Amino acid sequence: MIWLDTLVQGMLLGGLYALFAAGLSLVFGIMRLVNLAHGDLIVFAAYLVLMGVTLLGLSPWVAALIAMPVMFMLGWLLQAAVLNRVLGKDILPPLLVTFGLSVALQNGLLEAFSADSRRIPAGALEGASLDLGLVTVGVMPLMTFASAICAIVALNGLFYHTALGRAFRATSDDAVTAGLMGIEPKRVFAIATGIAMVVVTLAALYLGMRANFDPSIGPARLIYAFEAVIIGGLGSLWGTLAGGIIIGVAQTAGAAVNPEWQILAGHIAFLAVMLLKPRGLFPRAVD
Amino acid sequence: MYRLTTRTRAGTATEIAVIVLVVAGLALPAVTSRGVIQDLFFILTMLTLAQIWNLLAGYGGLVSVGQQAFVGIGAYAMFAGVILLGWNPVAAILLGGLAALALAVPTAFFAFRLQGAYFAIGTWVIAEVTRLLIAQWKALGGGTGTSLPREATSNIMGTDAIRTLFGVREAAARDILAYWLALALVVAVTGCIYWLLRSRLGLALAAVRDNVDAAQAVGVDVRRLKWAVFLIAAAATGLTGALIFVQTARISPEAAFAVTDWTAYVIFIVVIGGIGTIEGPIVGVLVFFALRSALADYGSWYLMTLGLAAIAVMLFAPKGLWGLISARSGLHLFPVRRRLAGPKIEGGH
Amino acid sequence: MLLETRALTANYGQFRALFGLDISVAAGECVAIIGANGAGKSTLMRSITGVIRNEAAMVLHRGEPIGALSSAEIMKRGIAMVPEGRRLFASLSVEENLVIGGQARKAPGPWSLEAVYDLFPILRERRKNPGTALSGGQQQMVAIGRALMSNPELLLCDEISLGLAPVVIRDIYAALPKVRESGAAMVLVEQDIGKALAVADRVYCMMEGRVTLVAKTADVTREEIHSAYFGVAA
Amino acid sequence: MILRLENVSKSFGALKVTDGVTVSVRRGEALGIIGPNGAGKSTLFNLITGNLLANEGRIELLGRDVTRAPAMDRVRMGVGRSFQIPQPFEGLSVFENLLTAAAFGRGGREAEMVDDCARILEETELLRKANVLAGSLSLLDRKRLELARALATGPELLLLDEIAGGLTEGECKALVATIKAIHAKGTTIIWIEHVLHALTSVVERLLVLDFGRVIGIGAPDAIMVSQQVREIYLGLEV
Repeated sequence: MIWLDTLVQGMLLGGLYALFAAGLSLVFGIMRLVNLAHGDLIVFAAYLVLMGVTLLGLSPWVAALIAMPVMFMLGWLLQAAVLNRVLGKDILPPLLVTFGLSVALQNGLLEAFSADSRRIPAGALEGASLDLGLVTVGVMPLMTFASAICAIVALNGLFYHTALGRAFRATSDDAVTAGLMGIEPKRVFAIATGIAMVVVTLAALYLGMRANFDPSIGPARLIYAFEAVIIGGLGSLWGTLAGGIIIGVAQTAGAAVNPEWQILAGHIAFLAVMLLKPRGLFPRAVD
Repeated sequence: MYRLTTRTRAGTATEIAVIVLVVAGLALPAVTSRGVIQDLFFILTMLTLAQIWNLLAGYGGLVSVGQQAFVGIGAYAMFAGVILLGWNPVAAILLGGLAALALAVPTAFFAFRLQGAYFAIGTWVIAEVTRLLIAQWKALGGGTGTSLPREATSNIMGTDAIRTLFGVREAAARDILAYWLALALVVAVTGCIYWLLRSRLGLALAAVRDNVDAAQAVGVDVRRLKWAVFLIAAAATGLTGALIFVQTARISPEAAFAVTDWTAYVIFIVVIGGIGTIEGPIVGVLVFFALRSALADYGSWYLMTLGLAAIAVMLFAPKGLWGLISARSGLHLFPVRRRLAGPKIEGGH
Repeated sequence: MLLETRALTANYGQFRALFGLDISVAAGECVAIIGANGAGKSTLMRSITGVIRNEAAMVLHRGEPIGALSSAEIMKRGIAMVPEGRRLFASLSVEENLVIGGQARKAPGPWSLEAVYDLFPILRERRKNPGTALSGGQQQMVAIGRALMSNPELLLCDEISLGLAPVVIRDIYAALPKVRESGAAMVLVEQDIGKALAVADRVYCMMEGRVTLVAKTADVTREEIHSAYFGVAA
Repeated sequence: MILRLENVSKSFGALKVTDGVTVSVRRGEALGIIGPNGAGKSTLFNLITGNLLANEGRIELLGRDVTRAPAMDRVRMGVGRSFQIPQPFEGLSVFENLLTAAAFGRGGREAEMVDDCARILEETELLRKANVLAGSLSLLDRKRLELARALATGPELLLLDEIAGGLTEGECKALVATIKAIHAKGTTIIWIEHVLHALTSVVERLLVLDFGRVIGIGAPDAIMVSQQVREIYLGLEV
């Protein structure tokens, strides 16, 4: 039954990656923006939550709840003031700007919080586990997975059943024609990035509660998130979950063979999918 | 009756200035301290990487964020040459270039299937995979890395001559040798790129950059062009990587495959200076080094400033500092424009 | 005047596509703009709707300069467009494509989802389909319905017969009188001159970025149109 | 025959944009193509140049089957084209635009091409602006550059896509004179144009395209007065 355990643990790990990736997927899908600072923004949000816990004495959940609107505003500002000005056919300007933001964030956090590893205290949840008969799973990974599903269901609901979601999809299809419908693409983009930052805060909460973090770990998280998004296919949130699960299972399976192969196995799975399907598993019909 | 010319006054002046600078650069170790030589080594190698990335992205349109793969594989191949084959480190640098070239073939095969952002991320993942595979190589220290053995570093060809010439210790002599090699490499790489841009390939690159459809319609083989640029860039990056780690004499997967050091900073240098020009990376590396020197006492503030400077340049001067300068003055230090000279042409005599 | 252009010019980079156009549309009027490919008709539409931004005073809506506004701001003033090539949103169903047309401007008027479905009954049957799964003619109906959903004062139709079979074109044109009855002014950009003239009150003919003919449709002769259109006498 | 299309068809999804086109072009001929917007004229050019591949049918160039040959090969065999919307290499000078076309279209060394490029620049009245950046040219000069760059590839068959559109009458006349001169030297020309008076002053035959099908081909005078053309263009029932 080891393989079943590996599969279940891998899927749960995939939930964490999907959570990292959901905000990225939203932004990438709507405006084709490659945000290389996404991982550092997660780490930034984790410090924000940590500050709520340590300075204000809040529970992590309340701290995250308070951090969410703050992050929304930051995302909105970032998009409106900076990213909207560099979006275009050429991918280099947004790539460079977000790379610059990534380096600035990492080093800013380093100055503010030092290179020491930190962790958001989660109390009794840390290390708690649940016996499901065939396999035993950690409560925290299970909650992460559930949160990923909730986040994706919520984002999909927003995307497919609200006027805002309609505007998102229309702008993504054809920003010029969306303008003719009275939609300001730049406003839509700012809101989308704001929402992505709310999801980032949720991801940061689990990142910080599950393991130690320090200012430098953003890029590694980013790469898993990108792999999940690309495997899933542009604009498909369930695809992103599938991508996260593929990476998670591959990593867990790799680690089961040899602990040193964990990360490698995830990357190889990504490369294999890209070789077979260069546009991901669930690409949109039109692009 | 009609003549093609690329020669300009500024271009000739640059050529003379470069020769003077190179001669002065060769003689410099006689009059400066070891610290300055090390700083210059750093500047020259970063400039080399910047010129190469500029060729790749600025001229070839290949926005790679995985160049650290070639720095790392080049450095490790050099180490393998020294430790496993017993080569002299200087000779083993060539092995670094070869290894990077070999890695570039499958990388290009894979990455050229991907478009735009996917290409960028794809190259990064390949660099990560290479790093993780190299970390499995126990003979070269695995995940923790290793150092060049003493007998190899003390025996590098030419260091004895340098010791007697300048009357310095062995370690300083090694730095001087590395510095000379870096000087040779940056001149060779920049010179090659300059030559390339003035050859047929340069026209093809400019054509593809401006308009792919039209380039195909006049017979440019876009695919072959991209392959050529990618492979050349990889080999040169591998050589540079190997040289960098000859100087440090210590290697680890994290250091050799660092995305920030070998790609992020390099991209900042190119963009701050001005992408798509040979002058741009030169200006960029000077700004980079000035920032580093000025903020050296403030820890990571300088990196933060660098990141913010890159953002500011992209927002307010997308063509970089050199773009501002040449737009105002019309100056081109490395002219690549082919001018038709002859009767009836505006400004052609 | 509902809409006016004054010495409107437009460039694509160095390429000048429009050379000082003066065009006017009165409230409730239907104007046809005809001309060959490349005459600048679509550029004119893009300039009016803010897809190409101009100097503010080059386009006037009820006397107010709107030339520098964004598409979204212009649309909210009651100027809706059926763009060339229909340009339905591929990720939206037929019904969503219609709804999004009225989402940003809530103006009272005759047009609603039900009214559009009554105008083009086939769309009611296909309302759950993705917009791009329909035939060309049905897509054109969605594009027209989508523009109507905002209850515009002025409806701009760019080449609504392009690439459609004659029988389909007839069906679509059959719906236009009902649109006019609802009170909206219309601008029809067309290559199919006969169809456009049958509906319009006035006609502008364009050639190579300039207006070569302005006339009431009742007065104009075929020969005048032929020479304005081709630049050669019939 | 320099070019022969046999039953060539092209579809994008369900939309058939080229529908069983069969036509032959003699060496040295000038053929005009007309038809309403969306009739598939530019698609036909893209099929001939290899920018698009046909779904059905056969394309022969100089007696060789090139139906599946890539665009690059066809350029080297002697197909030069201009684009409907001028697509100069904006970062290069006018002369460099031609040099690129000459060096790659004919596969020669730059230095050998200089005189040829200068001659073409003279013919197309661009010589004065040889060292000007293509991005800063006026519309007329862009159209001329399209023509000049196509000529620089050394074409036996020259495809011109709406090269007179958007020009003033005087500019148009100058361009027509240039094209006539090129034709007089023996280059085969296929020309898509809406500016009919320009077109009919050069071509010997006119082909009418509608919904991707050839609905008429023949002498310009006969085609222009035909009922079909009037119906298609003017929608007038005569």
